[in-house]
Amino acid sequence: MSKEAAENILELAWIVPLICLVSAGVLTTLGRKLKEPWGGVVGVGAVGVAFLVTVVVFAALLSLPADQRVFEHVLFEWIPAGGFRIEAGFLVDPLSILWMLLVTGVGFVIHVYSLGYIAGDERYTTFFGQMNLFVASMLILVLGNNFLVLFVGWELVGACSYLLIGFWFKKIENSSAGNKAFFANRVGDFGFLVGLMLIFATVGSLDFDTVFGAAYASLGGGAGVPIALGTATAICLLLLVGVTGKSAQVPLYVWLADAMAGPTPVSALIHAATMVTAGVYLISRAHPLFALSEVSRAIVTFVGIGTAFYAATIALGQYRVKRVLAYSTISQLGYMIAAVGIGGAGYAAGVFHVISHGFFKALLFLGAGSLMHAMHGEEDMRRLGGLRKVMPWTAGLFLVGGLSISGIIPFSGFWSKDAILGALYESPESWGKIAWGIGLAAAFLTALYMFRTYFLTFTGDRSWGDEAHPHESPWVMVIPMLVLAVGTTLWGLADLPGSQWLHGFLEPTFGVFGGEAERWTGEVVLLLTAGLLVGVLGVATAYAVWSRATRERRISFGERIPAGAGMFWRKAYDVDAALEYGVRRPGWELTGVLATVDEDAIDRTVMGIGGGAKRAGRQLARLQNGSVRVYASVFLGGVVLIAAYVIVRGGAGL
Amino acid sequence: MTLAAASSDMPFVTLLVFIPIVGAVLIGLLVPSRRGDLAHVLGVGVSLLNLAIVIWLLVAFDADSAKFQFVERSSWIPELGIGYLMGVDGVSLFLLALTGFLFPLMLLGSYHIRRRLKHFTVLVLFLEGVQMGVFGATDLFLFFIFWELTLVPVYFLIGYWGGPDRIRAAVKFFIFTALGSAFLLAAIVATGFLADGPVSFNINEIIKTDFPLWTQRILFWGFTIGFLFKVPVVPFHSWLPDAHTEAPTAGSADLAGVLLKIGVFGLIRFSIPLFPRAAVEAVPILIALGVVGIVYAALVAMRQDDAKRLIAYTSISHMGFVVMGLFALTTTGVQGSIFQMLAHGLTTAGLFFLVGFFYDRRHSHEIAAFGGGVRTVMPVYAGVFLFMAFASAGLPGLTNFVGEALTLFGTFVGHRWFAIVAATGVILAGIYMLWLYQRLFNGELTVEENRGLKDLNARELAVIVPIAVLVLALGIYPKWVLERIEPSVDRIVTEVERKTEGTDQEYVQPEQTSPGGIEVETAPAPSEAEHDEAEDEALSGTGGEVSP
Amino acid sequence: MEFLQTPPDPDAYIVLAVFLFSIGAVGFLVRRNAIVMFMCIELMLNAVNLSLVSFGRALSDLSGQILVFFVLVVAAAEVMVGLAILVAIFRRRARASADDMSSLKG
Amino acid sequence: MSVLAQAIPAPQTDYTTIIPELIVLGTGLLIVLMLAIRRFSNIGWYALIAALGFAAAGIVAYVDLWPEVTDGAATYAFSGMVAADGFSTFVVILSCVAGVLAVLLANSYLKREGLDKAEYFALLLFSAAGVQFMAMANNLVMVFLALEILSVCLYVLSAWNRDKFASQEAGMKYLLLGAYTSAIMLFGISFLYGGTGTLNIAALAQFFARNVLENQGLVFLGMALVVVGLAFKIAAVPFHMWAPDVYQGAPAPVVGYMAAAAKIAAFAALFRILFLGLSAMEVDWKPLLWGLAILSMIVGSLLALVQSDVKRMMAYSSISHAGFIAIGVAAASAEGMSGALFYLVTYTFMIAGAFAVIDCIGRKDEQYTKYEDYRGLFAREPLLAAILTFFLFALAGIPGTSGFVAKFVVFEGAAEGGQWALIGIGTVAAVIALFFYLRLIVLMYMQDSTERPDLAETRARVAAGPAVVLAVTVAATVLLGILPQGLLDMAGQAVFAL
Repeated sequence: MSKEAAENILELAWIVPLICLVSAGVLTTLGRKLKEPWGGVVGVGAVGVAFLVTVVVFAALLSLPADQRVFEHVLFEWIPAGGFRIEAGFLVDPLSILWMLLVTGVGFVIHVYSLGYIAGDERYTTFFGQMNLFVASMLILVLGNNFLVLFVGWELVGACSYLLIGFWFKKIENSSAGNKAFFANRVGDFGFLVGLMLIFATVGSLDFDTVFGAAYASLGGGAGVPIALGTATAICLLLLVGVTGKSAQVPLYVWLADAMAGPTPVSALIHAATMVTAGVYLISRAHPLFALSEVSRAIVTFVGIGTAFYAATIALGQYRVKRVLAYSTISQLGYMIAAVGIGGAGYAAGVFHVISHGFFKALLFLGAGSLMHAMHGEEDMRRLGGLRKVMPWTAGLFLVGGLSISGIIPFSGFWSKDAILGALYESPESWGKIAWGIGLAAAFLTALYMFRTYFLTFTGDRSWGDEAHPHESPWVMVIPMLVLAVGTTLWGLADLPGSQWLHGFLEPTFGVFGGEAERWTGEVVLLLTAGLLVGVLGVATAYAVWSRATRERRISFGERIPAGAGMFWRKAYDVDAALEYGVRRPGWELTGVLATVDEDAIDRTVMGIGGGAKRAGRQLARLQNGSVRVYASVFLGGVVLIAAYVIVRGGAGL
Repeated sequence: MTLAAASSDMPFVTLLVFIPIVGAVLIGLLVPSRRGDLAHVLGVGVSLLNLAIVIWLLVAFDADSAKFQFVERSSWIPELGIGYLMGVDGVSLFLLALTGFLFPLMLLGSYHIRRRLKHFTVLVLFLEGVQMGVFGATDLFLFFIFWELTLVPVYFLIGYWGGPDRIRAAVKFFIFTALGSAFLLAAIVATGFLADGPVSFNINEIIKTDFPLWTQRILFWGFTIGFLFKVPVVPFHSWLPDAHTEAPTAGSADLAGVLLKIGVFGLIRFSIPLFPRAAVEAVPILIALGVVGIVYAALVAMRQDDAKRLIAYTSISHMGFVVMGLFALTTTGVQGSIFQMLAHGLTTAGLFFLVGFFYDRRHSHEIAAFGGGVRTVMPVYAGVFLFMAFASAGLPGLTNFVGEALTLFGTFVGHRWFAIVAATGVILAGIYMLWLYQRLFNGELTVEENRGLKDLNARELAVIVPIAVLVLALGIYPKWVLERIEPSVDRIVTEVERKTEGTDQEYVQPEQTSPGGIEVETAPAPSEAEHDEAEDEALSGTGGEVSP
Repeated sequence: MEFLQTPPDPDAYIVLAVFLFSIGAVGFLVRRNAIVMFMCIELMLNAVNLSLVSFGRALSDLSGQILVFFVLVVAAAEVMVGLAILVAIFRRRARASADDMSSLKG
Repeated sequence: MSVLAQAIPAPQTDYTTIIPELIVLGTGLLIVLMLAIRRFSNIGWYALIAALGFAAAGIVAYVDLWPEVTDGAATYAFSGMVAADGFSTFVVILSCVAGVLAVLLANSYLKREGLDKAEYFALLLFSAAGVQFMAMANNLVMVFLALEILSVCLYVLSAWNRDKFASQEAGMKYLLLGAYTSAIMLFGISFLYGGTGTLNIAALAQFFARNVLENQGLVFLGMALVVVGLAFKIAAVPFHMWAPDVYQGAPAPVVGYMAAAAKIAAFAALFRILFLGLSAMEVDWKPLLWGLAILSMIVGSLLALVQSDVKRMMAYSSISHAGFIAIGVAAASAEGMSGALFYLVTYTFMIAGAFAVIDCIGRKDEQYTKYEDYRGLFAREPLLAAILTFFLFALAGIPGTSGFVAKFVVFEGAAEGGQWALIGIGTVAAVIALFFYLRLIVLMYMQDSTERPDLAETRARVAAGPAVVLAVTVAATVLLGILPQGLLDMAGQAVFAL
């Protein structure tokens, strides 16, 4: 299509979030009045239309020549305040269009899935309203053309995740899980906000092109005030704090496991596919800043790869399916953060893995969801097993997801994870190799825990009681899983070492920092086989240990590891206890002390003044005892006083 | 605009002040006390009329002029140099608007008052008129009269229609504010005299005097301490929680919505412009007070077991942002503090109305009275409460976020560590708000009496929905408000810069290092400042001089 | 007639007047009976008369003595009113001491 | 020639200067004569005559004397005994206004208490004459005489209620201490006379201009003792001990009048003696007044905090008000004095109004004057409670009332004279004052009188007289609060004419 046609299509990109916003508004305000099916239809329809428009925009973007695929358009001036001028505008470029596709695409699939999952819930329409609101805020996040609009989306998705985690608010645990998620996000947002303040203080604006112009200037090109190395590192680390909060990396990952309390489509959409990848988007969007300071890139990489390994160990010890998947998500996110941390080819590899993770993780979650749906909420592996025969489709699709995440050829998981490992290995920085080593170990653990889960739930003999009678989920739930399975198999082709289509597509965004495409060299083949080997090894050991798990062995194995360490490991290194004693309780004491201080200390001192005046009054009143002679003596006292004053003042000469 | 030109000489402020007062007097005299409801309806009518005039003022206000508009000037007590001077500028425009907007809702929201409804309406209307006067007055003496007069109606609102421990709260409120205004009175008298030329209380005259440093310090602190009682800043704040807990719904909504703003308005209108050098010197102390207020009040708020008292502490925390932004003395910061006042006025008044609705049903605003699970019984109420809770916690897309962001960004430029500590307020806000929400609404219904509660009726919605709409609108499109505030704020800050040039309190607004070629234009060119002088001459005019 | 010519030094008389005055003042405090208190006031007033006359004489000016007459008249008026009220009080309470007149206090 | 042989200069008796006083005295004598000849059964007539007398005097002073005096310097009459100038005419008019209010108030009180003897009005007239002469006195003799006329009348008025022991006691205490103080004041006058050789105040001023004193101590002591005498009259601390008991014991209408009249007279005399006579010694007497002002404001307010009787609380508040007025005088500047004059006018109206309400609420022989009797008053008598609240706010100095403008003007006077400390302490005292007025307001509005059934039986009857007084005083307090310019000009002219 012609250039102007593409231009005015791109100009309408802001319609995508608008559709979802409008439908969210309609659904939440109508709430209960809109009966069961219609709420869902509106919700799913809105996201569907949004997806179609995104595809059209994607096509328009593709039609533009490679180097002109960046389209920025300002809608209106949002905040005019002295030096602080913020416009509400959007930026469509390869990076953001990919995320839009992910959000609306996977989002649509999951919306269709939840038509079945949420059926019968009395807050049916509100659920879809909140899901649409989430999709809209995620789109605002990726479409924003300056850091503040991005921050708006950033916090709004946090709020939506709070709402959706606590969707079944009747159980208090769900609502406190929601609170925990929001608080952790807010801590992250605090770091992000301070980072933004630092950017504004040094650069004077929050627009991407101004800030990155300054970054390029510091690297020696272009006009603009160069940013000092120290400030740049500080900015990057503060952004990292925000990223760890949102993408559940090591320090602030505690909330993701509890977030499983929400309905499964929520976990699939928000806590697997889209929201948690916001951190990756932020780092890749702000890559010029990270390019400035090598120290911050190293820290990001090691935080990422460290989390990948650490979370994988926890996932191995979990018994509930969704918690395993939660920790697996944290681990996979670790990979992505490490990829965009290392930079160069890592950026493209990270994005590649984000989308492939979007496919297979959503697939796994939907699988878990249909499994729980069938077993009426039962998800403890020790009471499952042998479901393959009863739920063939779910088992098969779950297997596809498992294979993909474990990095078994030909699924996209293999290609994207190895692209990351490759980027880590080939990066010029010295510590790249170390990160690659950790990554490889984590890949082995990933395959191990993934197939432990598969074998314990789907093979071996039945260990669920006879009151449960599982059955295959309805088609409306299986078809979305099928679509995702197809997606995860085909998506691998997007960035095969030879063609590197995705790499090329992202070139306008990352430009010189993007690093060159990978070719089929000997070394690349070697790396690929190493990754495959590790994955196959993991699957084999899992098969050996858990495939023919009988009821007793299933339970006994768990306890064979020495009890103390076992419990500690099983309860995810007891981070919750640490939080309870390290943060919540001292906080409670501190606020208690302050409240009492406020209550009496300040209050009493202030009211004390009043009391003091009253006491003084009472003393003086005692002197007033009614006898004339006392009055006269006070009177005379006054006269004597004045006489003394006169003498002192008047001097001699009476 | 022709409308603006036509009404440029409309005595807006006098109208805004005296329509409610005259209305109050008429209702007080004519309507028999038995017919409380008639008085109430008339009251709502009068305040709606006032709202109409406020809207007309908003439309007629010339957005890009930094000087006082709709100036009214007549001599009142020339003997003492006191003139009846009224004027509206960017700073006071939206505070007048906020007052005009909140009062009809307050009257509408206090439908349940049974005891002496007529006197209640009369007092509320009188309070509205007086508070309009505070924002409109540009003569120190006139300002002080309206400032003190706000004391009496609120005292009776809390004392007569309040909760169980209302007397102590009312007396405490009265004494705190009176103590504050004692400082203020002494400072006003002294300023009037020490200003050059004949004795005059017209701020356009006084602003021309460059007081010697020590005098400036004393006068500045006289004014500021008086205002800090009202803001309230932490050490002087212990009257607010009691006043809020005991005040009736309308009283709390006014206290939070408008009364707290008088203190800060005084700081912007009098303390900073009149004594710039002392203000610049006091900046670190006052920003520290603001930041302490943010963190301290947020922490104490978590331990409150009365919903209203908790919200009172949150408003102290929000006002901490306002004070911090104001004394950052950057255009962004001051503009942010004014916008935050507007936002805080809306959200906190909204929250108090909501708690008031529950109080109408259960006659208690203890968190235990909610007991959790109310969401199952009153979903709409819970939804609106959540919307307001998120607004108060500073969720982007709603007004508070814009206010807080501006104050934080404005302060960070000059005082990094203060802004960072203040930013923790964002976390604390999220925590206490959502924790309150959980204790009130989530989980199972534990308190039996709540089972039969009816959801919000039409009247209650008519009160809360306008606020919610404004909270959303101002969050998405604050430009209309910000661009009207900017010129006046810019003038104040550049005035401070101009007057502190060459003194050891030399102050230049910490500019963001402007990237590359783009020259970030903040301060208007100096030539325009001279042009202002000529303009001021016309403004000060008569009304101030004392005939010897 | 010469003693009339040279105005004598008034100091001696003034000192006497001060003594008389302080006796009266202290007497007023010490004595309990109302009538004695009136006598003390009279004593103080006469001390004043003495000082007035002596100053008048020293300054050879008549206005001092004129004031003395007014003082005498006023003193009489005061005592008369005082005794009238005292009689009214006496009719109600048998004793006339100053101390039982202390019902108003605090 | 010997002293005796000197020709006695004939005094120029220019009666036109003291016409208002003559009218007042004449009416008083008229009433006394009428009582001697034939007693009317209803004392209303006498009240009418007294009121007409006051009104006539006031109008004559305003119409005839005021324009004449305010343009030129003071005109002396009776060989320097009396000086008719703007200042004195202002006080004359004010005393007439106070007189009219007192008469209106007293009429219903006397009927209700069964003390309807018309001598009350005669005494009122004579005491007003005392006040007027005090303001006009240009000679220390005149000051002493006027003071005694005023005081003796007030002693008798205080003891007016025969069958209430408290009134007797109040009168007796007031008399004893009053006499004691007048003796001290006389002693001071004698020293002044001894030191300066003259009793004429105008002459005093010239005396200091002519020669520097070597035995300055004598004059200084004399001045101090005179100040003590006048300080007693305005009940400034430490000479205030009599005030609470007398205010509590004496009948309410008397107290309403006395609180104003005594202060007007004493401050007029203080101003004339110190500001006009001894202005050369300003540096000496200023600290004295400072001390009196500060002590009165602080001690007065503190004591008022702990009172349980409304009249006693009013007494201490009046001591505190005396302190505020003293600030004006202590400023030793024309603005200060005009501020003090303005304060006196507003105070007269406020205190008259307040005591009118207290008298109505007190009912038969003033049984309900305790704080507890004011419980839940708003529920029982909303109008009376509202008016009393208005006066309490006015006394506390809440803006919109004349009390606030008065305090503001006095502070401005002090600011003119540069006494910042006085303003500081003044504002603190004002806050304490707020607190003790508030205690009463809290009782009236926010407490209920369920456990006091006796309060509810008798409704407080507001007779015609007090109703007029209330109307006039409320109107005056509001008007002077909002449009004080007129009165401020008069006060300014009164002082600047000197």
